[in-house]
Amino acid sequence: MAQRVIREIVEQQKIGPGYFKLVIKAPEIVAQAKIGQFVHIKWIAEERNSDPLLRRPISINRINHEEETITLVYRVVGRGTKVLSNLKPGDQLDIMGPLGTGFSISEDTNRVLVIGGGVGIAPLYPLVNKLIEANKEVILLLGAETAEEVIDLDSFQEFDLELKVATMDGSLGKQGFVTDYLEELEQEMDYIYTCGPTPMMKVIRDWAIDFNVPGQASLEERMGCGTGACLSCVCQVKIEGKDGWTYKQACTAGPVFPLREVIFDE
Amino acid sequence: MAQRVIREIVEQQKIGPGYFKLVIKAPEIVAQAKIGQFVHIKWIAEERNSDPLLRRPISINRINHEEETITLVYRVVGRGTKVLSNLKPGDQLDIMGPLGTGFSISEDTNRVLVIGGGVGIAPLYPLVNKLIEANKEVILLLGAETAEEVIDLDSFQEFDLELKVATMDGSLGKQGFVTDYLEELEQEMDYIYTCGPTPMMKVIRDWAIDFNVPGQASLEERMGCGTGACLSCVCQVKIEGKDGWTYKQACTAGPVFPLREVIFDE
Amino acid sequence: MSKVNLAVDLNGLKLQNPVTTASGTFGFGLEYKNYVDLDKLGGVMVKGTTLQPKKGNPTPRIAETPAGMLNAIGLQNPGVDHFIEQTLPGIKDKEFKTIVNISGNTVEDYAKLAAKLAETEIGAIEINISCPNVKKGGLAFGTEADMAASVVQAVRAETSLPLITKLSPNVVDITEIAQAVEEAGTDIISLINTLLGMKIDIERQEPILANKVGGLSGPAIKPVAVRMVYQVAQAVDIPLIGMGGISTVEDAIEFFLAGANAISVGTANFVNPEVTMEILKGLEEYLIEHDYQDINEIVGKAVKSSE
Amino acid sequence: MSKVNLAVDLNGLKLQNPVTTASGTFGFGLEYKNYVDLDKLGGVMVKGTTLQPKKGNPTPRIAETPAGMLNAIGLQNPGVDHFIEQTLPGIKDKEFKTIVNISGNTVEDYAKLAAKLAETEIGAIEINISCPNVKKGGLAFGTEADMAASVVQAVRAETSLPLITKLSPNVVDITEIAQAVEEAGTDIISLINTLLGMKIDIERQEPILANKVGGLSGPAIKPVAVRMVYQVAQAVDIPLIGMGGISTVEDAIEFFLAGANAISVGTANFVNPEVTMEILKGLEEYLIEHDYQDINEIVGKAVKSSE
Ligand SMILES: Cc1cc2nc3c(=O)[nH]c(=O)nc-3n(C[C@H](O)[C@H](O)[C@H](O)COP(=O)(O)OP(=O)(O)OC[C@H]3O[C@@H](n4cnc5c(N)ncnc54)[C@H](O)[C@@H]3O)c2cc1C
Ligand SMILES: Cc1cc2nc3c(=O)[nH]c(=O)nc-3n(C[C@H](O)[C@H](O)[C@H](O)COP(=O)(O)OP(=O)(O)OC[C@H]3O[C@@H](n4cnc5c(N)ncnc54)[C@H](O)[C@@H]3O)c2cc1C
Ligand SMILES: Cc1cc2nc3c(=O)[nH]c(=O)nc-3n(C[C@H](O)[C@H](O)[C@H](O)COP(=O)(O)O)c2cc1C
Ligand SMILES: Cc1cc2nc3c(=O)[nH]c(=O)nc-3n(C[C@H](O)[C@H](O)[C@H](O)COP(=O)(O)O)c2cc1C
Ligand code: FES
Ligand code: FES
Repeated sequence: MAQRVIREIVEQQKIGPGYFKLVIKAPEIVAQAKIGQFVHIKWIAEERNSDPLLRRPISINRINHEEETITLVYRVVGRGTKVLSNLKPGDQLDIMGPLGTGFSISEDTNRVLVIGGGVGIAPLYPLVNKLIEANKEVILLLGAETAEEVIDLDSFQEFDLELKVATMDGSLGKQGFVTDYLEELEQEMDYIYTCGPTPMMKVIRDWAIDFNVPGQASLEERMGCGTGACLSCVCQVKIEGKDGWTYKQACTAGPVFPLREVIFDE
Repeated sequence: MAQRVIREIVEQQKIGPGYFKLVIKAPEIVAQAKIGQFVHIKWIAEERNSDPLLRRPISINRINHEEETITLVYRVVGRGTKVLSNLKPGDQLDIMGPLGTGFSISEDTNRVLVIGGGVGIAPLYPLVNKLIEANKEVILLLGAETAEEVIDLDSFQEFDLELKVATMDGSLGKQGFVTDYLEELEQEMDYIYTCGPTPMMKVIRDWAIDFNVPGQASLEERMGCGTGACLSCVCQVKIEGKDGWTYKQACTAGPVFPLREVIFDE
Repeated sequence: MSKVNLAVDLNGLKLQNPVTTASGTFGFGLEYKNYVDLDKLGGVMVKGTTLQPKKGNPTPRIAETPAGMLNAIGLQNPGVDHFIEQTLPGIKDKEFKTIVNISGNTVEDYAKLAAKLAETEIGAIEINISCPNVKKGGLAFGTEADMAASVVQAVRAETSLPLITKLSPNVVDITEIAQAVEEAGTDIISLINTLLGMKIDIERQEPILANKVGGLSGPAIKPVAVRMVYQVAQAVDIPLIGMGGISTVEDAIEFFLAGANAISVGTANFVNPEVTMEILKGLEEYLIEHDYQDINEIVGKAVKSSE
Repeated sequence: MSKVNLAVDLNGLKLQNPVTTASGTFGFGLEYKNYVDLDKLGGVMVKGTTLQPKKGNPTPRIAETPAGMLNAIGLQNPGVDHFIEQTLPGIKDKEFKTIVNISGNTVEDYAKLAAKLAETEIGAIEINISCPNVKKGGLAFGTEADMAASVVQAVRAETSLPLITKLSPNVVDITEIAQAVEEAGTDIISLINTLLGMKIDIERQEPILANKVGGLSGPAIKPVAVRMVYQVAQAVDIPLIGMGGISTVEDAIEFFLAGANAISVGTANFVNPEVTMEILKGLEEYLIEHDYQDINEIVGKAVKSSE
């Protein structure tokens, strides 16, 4: 059950150009969190300053049961993430969570493709970990601007899986889009998980439809409440019926949706 | 000449219940500052947050030429002063100053009465110091809620002057209003300086008129620009002419005005 | 047990306390159940409801602004029938009063909505004549006095439920609209809805919201809301529900002093999901500290003091 | 030397660059001389000027609000004659264009003010039909299209100086007023003036401002201002000077993209007295980074992109 807690930052570390790792002691969140879920956070504002106003949704990158900590990995892109990056160990963070549906893992799949792009790699570590634990054969494709921006690269390399990286500047792996690897796949896939920029996920969804592979995509949308109340975070998802689609809240019905049912701004 | 500089906090110290002393290294301000002037300050906001929005005017409590520092003494009364009180040595402060006219000292006066109330005591130390240097006979009356709130008490005690204190709770000196001492004055005064709450200064002004003593009062008004442009900080001052009074900007024509010419909300 | 009375009677709409949640910010009442003891709320204005289901606007639907936010949800909702059949049964036994916020494109729409709701177990109908996010109708109703009045009359004819009419701030003189809806038979006035605003992405060089313009809410608009409550309180004799930027108990008290008989919390729920409970507690404390026995004693104090 | 062109020609009012300061926030042009290289400004709108000297309102005249402030200065000024005789000589040789903001209680007042200014060496007259702090007249002119038009006509008849008409945001449809003043002969429109607001001191239980209500300015109102510029840009063919909450170059660019040909900085001067210089520098940088040669190229880009 999601809740709101105010908990202490244990660690804040710069892990790449504009990329930060934040570790928070939050037993309640740890006790509940499932892979692929997120937290909706707010720094404790000086004297209730209301600018910037809203919370920020960030995926859970690690759940550490022993330490009772969660880890977030985020990229500074605007004012909120900038303020976040200035926080120090000992500072308090206001956290709503764990939120959203998270990824689910099916018994019936064996060969699983996981594709992450940019900061969309952040929620994938716990997923891959679970897939490996469940003895799946995992092919992991990671894309980023530069080598430095491939989140959790070291950790992923410790797993027994097939890992391929693409960077836009060619500083690691193939130069270009991570989706370029799709053509090279030699085997049929049972399932796909993906999280990353919309153009990337669109290509993957089309491929998944073409090759008839089921899967799950974790989407991003601007969020207000994080609890399903405000309808700001809706995503277009195909359904049976008159129009063939409906809007679903990314914060409660998502952020993970069935890959082939997602409609991206079309 | 007033300027805007961004300078470092050297010291922040709690000196009483809700009272703080802030020392800032600011050579440019030190080089220009005159007694009774103030600075218009703003903490450096995280990522340009605009809430609270405006600067805060604070009197200069000490000008230290050797250390090139100025000291501010302030009381936490609202959001801005609260944020200020959270700043630490090393943090930067955005300062406009030195601003305002300041106190002036006349050659022709000998016996000088200085009356401060509450946080209005803050700008008086440099004034008293100068008066003593100029060999004036100083009678200093200080009023506050409690003994702990009598700013600069120790420093004033080191001067060769007549010092009387009144506190509302009687924890130091006479219990009651500092203006109660006016009746007890045994000698005629040449001049008065005062800074403090409006009701106090009103009593003093009336007394000054009755006994025909010239003087100066340092006033407080809400400020926008601090440079005379916005007309938010105006005070009512008597002048010759049709209406007999005009509004003058506290930030440029004041905050120090001729005591007997000040009209307090009447 | 509370030492002070917080119950209010808004011209027939009895609330156990004056703290309600604003339409569109609190879903259909249950979304915040993990954060709020729902049974402690005075009332919940549910998401704007229409005759037919509505998909709403494309995304992005919100944008952040200085001390505020813009929204252009576009009244996404499953329609009034779905509300009555599926949603209401789940909330009707709660201690809070359920207030259904209705929107239409025509006067007839409003009348039909009222007719459908008339026999249900809800606390009141809130007529939204001020939603800026619907192209047809919406805004116009709330900005012209006779249009506003005719909507209220049409709804009034269909139901004896307490009627709240929600005013738009995008007008020259809000007291004129307030008086018109009072005369047309509304029991209560709620105000304010959002101000129309826009934010532009300077890299993409186009408005951030897919709908281009949206409604501005949050602390930024509080001074406008307080002013309007203050003005309307002097212009009408019916109770007011004040809202617009309320984020703390201090904000809420400003509204009571300006003349609101109850308040509604919107955007602040997003920032602090427990805000309504904090306001409730803070109200009690303020009353006790200032020696009042009853919340009704402070209503309009700032109006009286400045007359 | 600047690598890009920043000069703008606003229907005859030529500014060396589009950065001006908003009336009432920059005094009579010289107050900020310690902080700003005044000769680098495009224009200065001086404090609202009236026929007779005005004392203005009692204090407190300002109050802080979330990301904004309220003011009720009440047009304190020494009168137009004093301005022409005492103030103008001190600023007329500056490189910025002096724009005189005028306010009256009657149409005739405006005409007389214009007549007095017609032969002086100023850059333009800005007709303030929107000051919310004067009880008589003021606001009404700016909220009714024909009143607004008659003021503009009366001023137009007295002078061939470039005329700027400054619009109030406290209206239902700002494009209606904009079209009326365009037709009446204004050369330029400036917008927005302040929104009417109030703040209440919950301990004293009365409004903070002596005048009770005041004008809301600062970042809080920026979304409303951008929206109005965007709307008016599509409704009229004359140039616009956009303002309302501009505090950074990013804010300024939003206004250009929304359709403003120049911008004006108000409240932000109080917060950062060097803000105009920072915006000027930032504008150049934005243009260079985005491969533009001329500021005029980005005017209205967000309107075009979303048509
Ligand atoms: C479910 C979910 C999980 C996410 N997980 C991560 C993560 O693990 N690491 C990470 O770096 N980022 C993540 N994001 C994106 C992250 O929320 C945004 O980068 C962040 O909100 C930007 O805030 P800002 O203040 O820096 O930017 P600003 O542009 O100043 O933000 C302005 C407003 O827009 C919203 N916004 C801006 N960009 C985005 C975006 N891409 N997605 C959603 N809202 C946005 C902000 O929340 C805020 O309300 C996630 C988003 C969602 C929806
Ligand atoms: C010339 C001058 C010198 C001053 N010197 C000192 C000093 O040395 N030490 C000290 O403690 N205080 C001093 N003050 C008062 C100090 O400026 C206020 O206490 C402070 O601005 C309050 O800010 P806040 O954010 O804590 O309060 P808030 O109530 O949150 O402030 C809201 C707004 O009101 C203004 N405001 C509130 N109270 C006052 C006030 N009493 N005077 C002026 N503006 C006010 C603030 O500046 C701000 O714009 C001085 C004021 C002036 C005008
Ligand atoms: C996301 C969102 C959705 C809203 N939807 C509605 C609605 O459906 N009907 C309505 O009358 N008002 C709606 N409003 C307006 C609020 O009920 C409220 O009047 C406004 O937001 C001002 O209050 P606040 O500043 O506390 O949010 C909505 C506001 C927001 C932020
Ligand atoms: C203290 C103050 C005084 C003002 N005086 C005037 C005035 O005399 N005439 C006028 O047309 N506008 C006046 N304004 C409005 C501003 O010129 C401007 O339109 C408004 O503040 C919005 O811009 P901003 O948010 O950048 O301040 C005043 C604003 C402030 C804050
Ligand atoms: S963020 Fe409010 S519904 Fe998802
Ligand atoms: S603070 Fe602006 S004139 Fe004094």
